[in-house]
Amino acid sequence: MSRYTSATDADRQAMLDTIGVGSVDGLFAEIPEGVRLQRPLDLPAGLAEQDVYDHLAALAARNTHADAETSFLGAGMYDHYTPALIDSVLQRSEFLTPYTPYQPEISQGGLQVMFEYQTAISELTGLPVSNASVYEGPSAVAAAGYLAKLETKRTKLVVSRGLHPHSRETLATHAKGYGMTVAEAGLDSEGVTDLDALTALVDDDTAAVFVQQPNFLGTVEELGTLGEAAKRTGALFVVAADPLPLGILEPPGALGADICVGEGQTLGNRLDFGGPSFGFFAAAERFIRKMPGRIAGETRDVDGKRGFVLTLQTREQHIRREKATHNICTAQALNALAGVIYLSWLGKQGLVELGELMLRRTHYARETLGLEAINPGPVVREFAVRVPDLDAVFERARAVGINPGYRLGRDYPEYEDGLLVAITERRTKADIDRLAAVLGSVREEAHA
Amino acid sequence: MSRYTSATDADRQAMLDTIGVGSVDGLFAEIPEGVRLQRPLDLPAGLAEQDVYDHLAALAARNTHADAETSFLGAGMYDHYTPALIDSVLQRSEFLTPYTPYQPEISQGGLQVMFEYQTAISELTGLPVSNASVYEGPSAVAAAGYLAKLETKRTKLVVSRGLHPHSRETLATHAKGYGMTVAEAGLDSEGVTDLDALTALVDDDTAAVFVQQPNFLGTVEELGTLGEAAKRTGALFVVAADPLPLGILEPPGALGADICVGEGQTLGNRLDFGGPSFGFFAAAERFIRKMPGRIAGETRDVDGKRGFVLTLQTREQHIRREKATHNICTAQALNALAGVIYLSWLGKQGLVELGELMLRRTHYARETLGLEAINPGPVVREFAVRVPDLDAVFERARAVGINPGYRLGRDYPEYEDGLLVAITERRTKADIDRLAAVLGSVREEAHA
Amino acid sequence: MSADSPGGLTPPAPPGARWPAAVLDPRLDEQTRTIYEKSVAGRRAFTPPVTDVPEVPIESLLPAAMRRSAPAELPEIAEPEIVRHYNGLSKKNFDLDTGFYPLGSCTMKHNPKLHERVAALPGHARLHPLQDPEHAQGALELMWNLQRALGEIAGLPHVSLQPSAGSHGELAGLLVTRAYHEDRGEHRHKVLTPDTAHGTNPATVTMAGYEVVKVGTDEHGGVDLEDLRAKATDDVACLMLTNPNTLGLFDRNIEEIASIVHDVGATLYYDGANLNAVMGISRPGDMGFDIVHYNLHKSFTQPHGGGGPGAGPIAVSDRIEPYIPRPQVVREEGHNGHGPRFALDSDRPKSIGKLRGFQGNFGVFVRSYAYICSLGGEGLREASETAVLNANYLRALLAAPDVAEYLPIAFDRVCMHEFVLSGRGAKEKLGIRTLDIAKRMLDHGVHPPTVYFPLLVDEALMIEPTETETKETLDDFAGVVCAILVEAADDPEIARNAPYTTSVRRLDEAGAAKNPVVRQAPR
Amino acid sequence: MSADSPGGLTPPAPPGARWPAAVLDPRLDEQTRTIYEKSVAGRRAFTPPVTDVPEVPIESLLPAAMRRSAPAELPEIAEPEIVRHYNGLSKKNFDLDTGFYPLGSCTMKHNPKLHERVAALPGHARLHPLQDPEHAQGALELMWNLQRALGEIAGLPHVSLQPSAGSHGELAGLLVTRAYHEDRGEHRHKVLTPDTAHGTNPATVTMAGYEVVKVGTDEHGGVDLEDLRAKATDDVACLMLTNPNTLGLFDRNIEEIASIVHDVGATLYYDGANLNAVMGISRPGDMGFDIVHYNLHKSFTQPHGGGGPGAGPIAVSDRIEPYIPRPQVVREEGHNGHGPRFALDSDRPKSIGKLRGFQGNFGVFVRSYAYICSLGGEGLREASETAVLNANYLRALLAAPDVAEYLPIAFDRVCMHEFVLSGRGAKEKLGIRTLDIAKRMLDHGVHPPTVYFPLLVDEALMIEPTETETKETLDDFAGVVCAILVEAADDPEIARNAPYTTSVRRLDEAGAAKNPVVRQAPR
Ligand SMILES: Cc1ncc(COP(=O)(O)O)c(C=O)c1O
Ligand SMILES: Cc1ncc(COP(=O)(O)O)c(C=O)c1O
Repeated sequence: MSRYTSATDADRQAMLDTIGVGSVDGLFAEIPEGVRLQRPLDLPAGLAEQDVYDHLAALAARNTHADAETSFLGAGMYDHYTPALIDSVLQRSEFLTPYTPYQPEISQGGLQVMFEYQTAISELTGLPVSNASVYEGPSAVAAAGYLAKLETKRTKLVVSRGLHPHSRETLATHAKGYGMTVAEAGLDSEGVTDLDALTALVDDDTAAVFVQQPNFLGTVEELGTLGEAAKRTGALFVVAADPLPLGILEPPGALGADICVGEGQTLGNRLDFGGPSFGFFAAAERFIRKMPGRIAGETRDVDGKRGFVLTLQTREQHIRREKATHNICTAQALNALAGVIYLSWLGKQGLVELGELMLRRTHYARETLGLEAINPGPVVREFAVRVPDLDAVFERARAVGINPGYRLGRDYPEYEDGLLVAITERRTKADIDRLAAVLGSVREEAHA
Repeated sequence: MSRYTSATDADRQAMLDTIGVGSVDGLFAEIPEGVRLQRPLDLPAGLAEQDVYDHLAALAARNTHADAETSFLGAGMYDHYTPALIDSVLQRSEFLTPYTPYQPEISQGGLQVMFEYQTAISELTGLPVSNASVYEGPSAVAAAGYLAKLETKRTKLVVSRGLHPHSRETLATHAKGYGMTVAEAGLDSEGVTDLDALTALVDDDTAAVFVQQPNFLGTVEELGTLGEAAKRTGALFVVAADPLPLGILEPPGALGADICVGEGQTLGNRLDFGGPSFGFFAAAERFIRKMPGRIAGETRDVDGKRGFVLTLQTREQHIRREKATHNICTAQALNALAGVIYLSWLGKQGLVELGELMLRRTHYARETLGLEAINPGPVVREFAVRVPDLDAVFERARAVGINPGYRLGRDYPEYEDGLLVAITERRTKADIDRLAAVLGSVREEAHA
Repeated sequence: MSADSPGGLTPPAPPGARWPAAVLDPRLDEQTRTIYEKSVAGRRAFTPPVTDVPEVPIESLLPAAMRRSAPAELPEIAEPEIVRHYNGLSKKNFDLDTGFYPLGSCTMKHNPKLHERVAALPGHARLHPLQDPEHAQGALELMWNLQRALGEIAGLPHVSLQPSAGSHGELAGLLVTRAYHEDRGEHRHKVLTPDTAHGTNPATVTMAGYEVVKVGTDEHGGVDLEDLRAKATDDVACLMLTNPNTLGLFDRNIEEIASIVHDVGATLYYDGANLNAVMGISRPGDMGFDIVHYNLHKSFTQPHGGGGPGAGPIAVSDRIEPYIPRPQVVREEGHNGHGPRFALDSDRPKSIGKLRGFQGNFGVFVRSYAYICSLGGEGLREASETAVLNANYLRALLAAPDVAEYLPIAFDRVCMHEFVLSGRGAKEKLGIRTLDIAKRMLDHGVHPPTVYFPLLVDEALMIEPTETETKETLDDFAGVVCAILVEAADDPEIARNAPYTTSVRRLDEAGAAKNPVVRQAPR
Repeated sequence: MSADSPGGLTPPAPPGARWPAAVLDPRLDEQTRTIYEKSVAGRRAFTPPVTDVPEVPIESLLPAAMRRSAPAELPEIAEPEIVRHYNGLSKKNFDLDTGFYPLGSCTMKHNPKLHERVAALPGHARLHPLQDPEHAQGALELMWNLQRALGEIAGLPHVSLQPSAGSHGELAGLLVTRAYHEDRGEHRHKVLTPDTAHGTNPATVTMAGYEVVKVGTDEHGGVDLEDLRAKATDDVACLMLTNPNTLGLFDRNIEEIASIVHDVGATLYYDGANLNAVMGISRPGDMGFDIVHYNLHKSFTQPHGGGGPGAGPIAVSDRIEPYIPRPQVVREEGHNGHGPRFALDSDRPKSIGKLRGFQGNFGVFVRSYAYICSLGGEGLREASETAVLNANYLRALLAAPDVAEYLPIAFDRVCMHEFVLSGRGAKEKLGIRTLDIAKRMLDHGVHPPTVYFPLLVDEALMIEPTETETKETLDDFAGVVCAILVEAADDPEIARNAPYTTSVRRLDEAGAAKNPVVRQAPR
C-alpha cells in the first residue's frame, strides 16, 4: 500500500459495500473496453523514500551549481543571496499547500501577502497598479502584448534587440496566436537601443514598444527618450525591467512607461535551473480593468473589520471565459511571497545599499578585466566585453572552478566574441581578480 | 544596528526619557568600575548574513559527512535514514522556539507530544513509565545510577564491559559526585558479558547493575540470566539499549529490567557530530516518583476537556530544590519529538521490517567479509571482527571512499586488531560487497 | 495583544459586557496591519557585505538622470518582526496540511515532504538555467526521464515540459494546433468547447486567435453527440475536452467523439486537470486525443503555494510533434563505453518557439519526478483507483435521503474522481444558498468544495476528495454536511451569516471591486 | 470537524442554543486525540527498501528467546495524517515567532533563521561523531573558535563545550571544584547558594555530593555580606552565584564577595543564565569568578525547542583547567606551510572525565557560533545594552502608579536585563493572584512572565523582555497589564477563570499528579 494513501483492504470493502459496487474495477465500468489500458504502465517500480532520495541526490550531484564554482553567469537569472528566513516562511504549510484563495475568510494570510507584494512592485516600478504575479519574465512580456492588443486593437509590436532573447521569442510565439507581428529595432554601436531604428519602426498600427532596463547587455537605457519615440503614435510603452537594479534606477513609471513587467527571480527566488520564479506585471491606473491574473484588494467584513479579497475578477477566465483579459489561472503566488519577504528583508535602505555595492563592484570588474567593452555606457550589475580567445578562456577558467559568464554568440551572432559578465553581491573583489588573472594568463599566452 | 534588534536612536532616546536616565551607559552605573570591561571584546567584527553563511559552509566543507563516503561507522550513533517529514515538523516555529511548557493552556502541542513519546518509549522498552527525555545516552546511564543511589542507599555500581565506553566513563564521572564506586565485569571469549565475573561482583552494597543491549560489540545479550544475577542481592537491573533494535528484540522490561535507558539518536535524529540527540529513561511503576526530568500526564480542564500537563513536579529542582530527584531542567524536547515522529512514520509494521532488514544485511556482511568474528553470537546491526592489517585496510578503503568502521583498539586494548562494522538500512548489499573487496585485496597482498 | 493599542499606559477599555462576555478573545478586536504599517525609520534586517572595491562616488558611475530620485518605500523592520509578521499571516490561512480540502477540479492531494527535500538540494535549487549542458547532465536527465514517464502515462510519445501551468499548456496546445493546420495550408478559425468546460478553455481559445463554439451536454452528462456532429465543420481547428469531465463523469462516447473530430481534420485536445482519475487505467492517447496537458500541481503533487507555482507540460502525437515548443531535452546514446548524454535541442524549425524563459519550472519537475519514482506504475494506478473509490464513497454517503433532498446529485451515475451536487433543494426548501453552506463549512474547519462550477449545474458544489484522504475524514465531512443542513432546518440565519470563527467574516467583495484599493497608500 | 463524530450520516446534534450561541466554533467541542487513537491496522507511512540479501529465515539469525514476542504497539498511519496530526498539535503551542515571550530568566530572544540553515548543512548535520579528526577539521575548528570566543566573553581562558545544558554545566562546575580541592588534599562538603538561586543550583549541589548552605539577601537585593561572612568557613567548597542575580540586579559588592569566598579557599561559580545582561560590558572572570557556565539556548540563540536541546559549556581559570571534562579540542600549529590542525585531546590525567557521550551538542555550537560571527564584539555589547534598555523601559512603564499599586516592584533600582514585580497588591486589593494575571495574559496573546520565582518575592512576576523586542511590543504589553488590572477592578472573576480562548482552559494539575496517566493505555 502506498505511504500516501490510507485505504486498507478493510476500508475498501466497507466503502464498496456502501457504494453498492462489488469491486474497485466495477467503478470503472463506464470506461469503454477499447480505451482501457490492458497492461501495467511501463514505469520503474515504486521505491522507498530513501531510495528516491538517493536517486535524485545522485542526479543533483551531476550538476555544477552556483556554490560549486565561482560563477559570473547571469543573462536573465542571477546568483543573489537569499536570506534563510524566506525558506522558513515558504516552508510553512499554510503558505506552501493552499490553493488560490477562493475562500477569503480562511485565506487572509495569502491575500494580504498579495496586497503587500503589489505595493512593493508598485513602489519599484513607479506604477500604481500591480497584479499578484504571472508566470515569469518573458511570458509577462507576452501578456503586455496581449493587453496592448485589447487596448489598441492594433496589430504590430516593436521590440528592442536589447530585450532578453527569450522575451523576444516568447512574445513572438504568443503574438502569432493573438494575431500580431513583431518588428525588431537593433542596438547601436554602444550597445543601447538604436533610437532612430526604433522611431522608424513605430507607426499608427503599432500597439506597443518594448525595451528592457537594464538591457540584455547590462546597459541602463535612456527610457525617457525611448518612451517619447514609442508613444508618438499612441503605442503603449512597455518596459521589461529587473526589479533589483530598480532600487537605484529611476523607476520606469516615472519615465513614461505605461506598463512595466519583468522577471522576479532576483527577488529572493532560487535559480532552480530556470524556474519556478515569478513574473511581475505593473501598469498605469487606466489599465486596471485590463490587467491579467489575480489582483488582491482591500475591503471590510460585515463587522467592519479590515480584510482582503481577490478583486476585479470580472476580468478573469472563470467569470469572463472567452472575454477574459487573459487565460491565466494558477500563477506563482509562492514565488511572489518570496519576493515580498526578500524586499522586506532588504528594506528601504538595504535595497539602495545592495544596488550601490553591485554598481561599484561591476564597474571595478569592467575596469579590472581590461577588455574592450561592447557596451561602454552605465551598467549596474552586468556588462559585455569582447574576448579574443573565448574558448581558451572558458577552458582555463573552468579548470580553476570559474564560470566566466555567458557567451553572447549564443544569441547575438554580431557579438560572436562577446562575453556577458554578471557581478552580484556574491562575487567579491577577490573573485573578480581571479577572473582577471585567468583572462590575463590567456592573453599573455596568445602574445607569447 | 544589528539586524536582530529594533531599537533606533529615536527609540533609545524616547525610552531613556521614560526611564529618566541620561544615557545607556547610565543604566550600568551599578557595575563597579573595577569589574567593567574597558575595551571592546577581542572578537572578529560582525558579518553580513551571506558572509556568515559562507564562513560556516567553508568549515562544513572540510568535514567528510555520511553522504560523502560509504560509512560503516557506528559505535553508538548510526547513519539511519530520517524521513523528510521530521524536518518539516521540527522547523515549525511552534515546536522549534517555545520554552519548556510552563503554561499548559498554550502548550498542549508540546505536552501531547511528550505524552505520545512516553508511550512509544514505554512500548519499546516494555516498561510502564518513561520521562520526556534526558540529555543523551551516557548521561541517562548516569541518571539511572543516581536513581539507584536514592532508591537503595547503596554505594556500589557494577557495569558490564559491554556497556558503551562513553557510558562507563560518564557514569564514573557522575558517580564520583554522588559518592559511588564503579566496578566492571569483563566480556567473555564470545564478546558477551561474563556472567560469572558479573555475579562475583554483585554484593549487598551493589545499588545497580548495568548491561547494554545489544552490547557495544553488537551482540544481543541474554538479559534474562544477567538480570537474575544482578537482582540476587536486591540491586536494580539497568539495561542501556538502542531503541531501534528493540523493534525485533524482546524488550528489557519483559526480561527483568527495572530501568531501561539509552541513546535516542537512532530514532530520527541527525548525527550532528554527536549531538544534540536525546536520552530516554524508562522504569518500572514503583519508580515513578523517583524519575528524573519532565513527565507529561493526562488530565482535564475546568470544562472537562482532555488536556496534558507537566506532572509529578514535586520530584523536580524548581519545586524540591536540594531534595530533587535530579537537577535536570532543559532537556531534549525537540529531539524527542523527532523520535516520536520517526516511530510514527515507521509504524508498528515498519519497525519490524526495518529491524529484520538490518538483521539480514548484518549477517550477510559478517559472512561476506569472511573475517574472524570477535563476537560470533547473534547480532542485529553491528559486529566486531579481527582484521590482520587494519592500517592498510583503512588506507585502501579511504582511497575508494569507504569508511570501514570503528577501530575497537581505541577503547579496547584487548581488541587491538578489532574492527566494529555497522550495517544500517543505508548500507546496501553492493556497499557491503565493495568493503569485502577492499578487505580481500589487502589480504591477498599480505599473502603475496 | 491589540495591534492598535496606543501602547504606554492608556489601558484599552475593559470588555464592556460582564463575564461571560469577557470570554471573547481580546485579540478578536485586533485590526490586521500590513508590513508597511509596521515599518519604523532606521530599522533593518539586512546587513550589507563590506564594500571591498574603491568607494567611487555613485554620481561618477550613474548619471543623475538615471538615478532614482527617491528611494522605494519598502518597509524598515528587523528580522524578528518580519518573521512574526509572516508567521502571523500564515496562521490566517487554511491549508491542506491542516484539514480536508475537497476543492473540486483542483486535486488537493497530499504533498509529500520528501519532495521539498529533494527540490532544495543545491544541485537542483542553485543550478543556473544557462549552465553549460555538460555541467547540468543530472538536471537534463531528470527532465528526460520525466518526459518519458509523462508520455507513457498519457499514451502520447512526445512531451514538452515548458508550459508553466494548465492554462499555459492549453495555449501551447492551440498554438501547436494552429501551426499544424497552417503547415498543411489550412486556416481554421473555430475551436469547440463543451458548456461544462473550465473557464481557462474558452479564454485560451480567444488568446490563441480562435473563436469559441460551445457544444452542449447530453442527459448523461456527456458531450451531446448530435450537437457535436452539427458543429464539427471543417473550419473547426480543435475540440477541447476533459475526460472525465468537470462533472466527474467519464464520457462513454469518447471513441465516437474522437472519430467525429478527426473526420473533419480537427485535433482533439485533452485538458488534463482531471487526469488523477485515470492514471494507469485509461490513457488519453488511447482515447484518441492528439494533445494533452498535465497539471503537475494537481495529479503530480506540486504544492499549490496559494496560487502557484505549477507546471503544465503537454504531450502530443507524432503528427503534432514537429510543432512543440523549443528547446526540447534529447538523449544521445553514449559512444565507446560512455553513458548517454542529454542535450537541449533548439534546432526545431517547425516549432512554435519558446513559450517562456529558459526550460520551464524545473523545481516543479523535481517534485513530480520524485512522486512518480515513489509510486511507480502500480502506485499511480492505485492512486487513481483510490481517488475514484473515495469520491464514490462520499457520493454514496451524501446520496442518503436526508442530504439528497437538499443537495441532489447533478447526474446520478458512478463518478470518477469527483462529483457535483446541486444546492437547488437547499435553496428552495431551507432558504440557504450553496454559498451559505460553503461559508458555514469554514466554521467546521473544512475547506468547502468548488462552488458555482460547472455553470450548467444550479448552485453547484463540486467535490473532489482525492486518494490521500482517510475514510474517517470522508465520514466526518458527510457529518458536517448533515449538521449544517439540520442546523439550517432549525435556523437558516446561522448559515446565512456564517462564518463566525474565522479571522474575518464575510467580506464586501462588491465594494472592493467598485473602489479598488490594490496597494498600500503611498507615504 | 468533530474528531469524535460518529461519522456516516448520524448528524452531530446542532448547536442547541439559537444564534448567537451558534457562533461558537463547532470545533471547540473537539476532544484531542493522540496519534495512537488515530491508528488503523494496516496503514503505513514507511516503505521498506528491498531486501537485496538472501531472505534467510529470521529464526536462524535470532534465537526465539531473544526475539520480540509481540510487536511494539506503534501507530499505523499514512504520511498525510502524520503531517496533519503534528501540524495540528503545533497550532496548540504558543511560540516566540508568534508573540512576546517575556519569560524571566529564560532569555527568549529571537532565533535567527540563518542558524537553522547552517546547522542543516550536511557537513554539520550528517557528520559522524567518531569520524577521524583528519576528516572533521571543519567541525573541530568551529568548536575551537567557539571555545575561544566564549572564553573572551567570560574573561576566563579555558572552555569545555561538553555540558548539555545549564544544570549540566553547574554539575560540571561542582565536579571540577571537588577535583580541584581533592587534588590539593582538601575535603570540603558545603556549597553556598543565595536564597534567590534557581532550583537547579541546590539540586546540583546535592547531586555533586555536597551539602547546601543558604545565604540571605540584603535590602538592596544583593548577597547579605554579613551572612556570607558568617557562613564562609573553610569547609565551604564553593559559592554559586548569578550576577545579575535572579532579581535582575547587579550585585554591587561582587568584588567584596569574591574576596570573602577566595579567602576561605573556596571557588566562586557563575551561573551564566543571566549573561545576556553583561556581554562585552562586564566579565565574570574580571569579577573574580573561577568557573562560569553559559546557556547557549539563552544568551546565544539556540532555539528552546519546547524544552531543549541546549548546551551549557563552562569556562574556568588556570587553576581549575587541569580538571575540566575530556576530550578537549586543541589547536596544533601547522608546520612547514601547512595550516593549523585541530584535534581532540583525551590525554588529560586530572580531568573529571566525560560528562556525556561524544563531544557535546555540536548542532547547538553551530548556531551559537553563527550568532557570534553575525554580531561580533560590538554587536554582543549592543545586544546586552539593548536588553537592559528594554527591561528598564518596561520597568518604568509598569512603575506608573496605576500599575505599581497592584504590582509593586520587588527592589526599586535600575535593573539589568530583567526585573521582578510582586503581585501582593493585586492579591490584597483586587483579589486576584499572580497566577490569574498570568492566565488572563494568555487571552491577550502574550506569554506570561516567569511566575512565583524567585521565591523570596511574594507572588512574583519575573519579566525579561530581551533585546530583540520592539518598543511597540513593550508598550502593548504594558497596555495588556493595565487592561487586566482595570478589568479585575471591575470584575475579578474574569481573571480568576481565565483563560477562555486557549485550546484548553485551566487544567487539573493536582488530579494529574494524584493518579498519574503518563502513557496511552496499552491495547
Ligand atoms: C478543468 C481545469 N482545466 C484547466 C485548469 C487550469 O489549470 P491552471 O490553473 O494550472 O492554469 C483548471 C484549474 O483549476 C481546471 O480545473
Ligand atoms: C538562573 C538559572 N540557572 C540555571 C538554569 C538551568 O539551565 P538549564 O535549563 O539549561 O539547565 C536556569 C534555567 O532556567 C536559570 O534560569
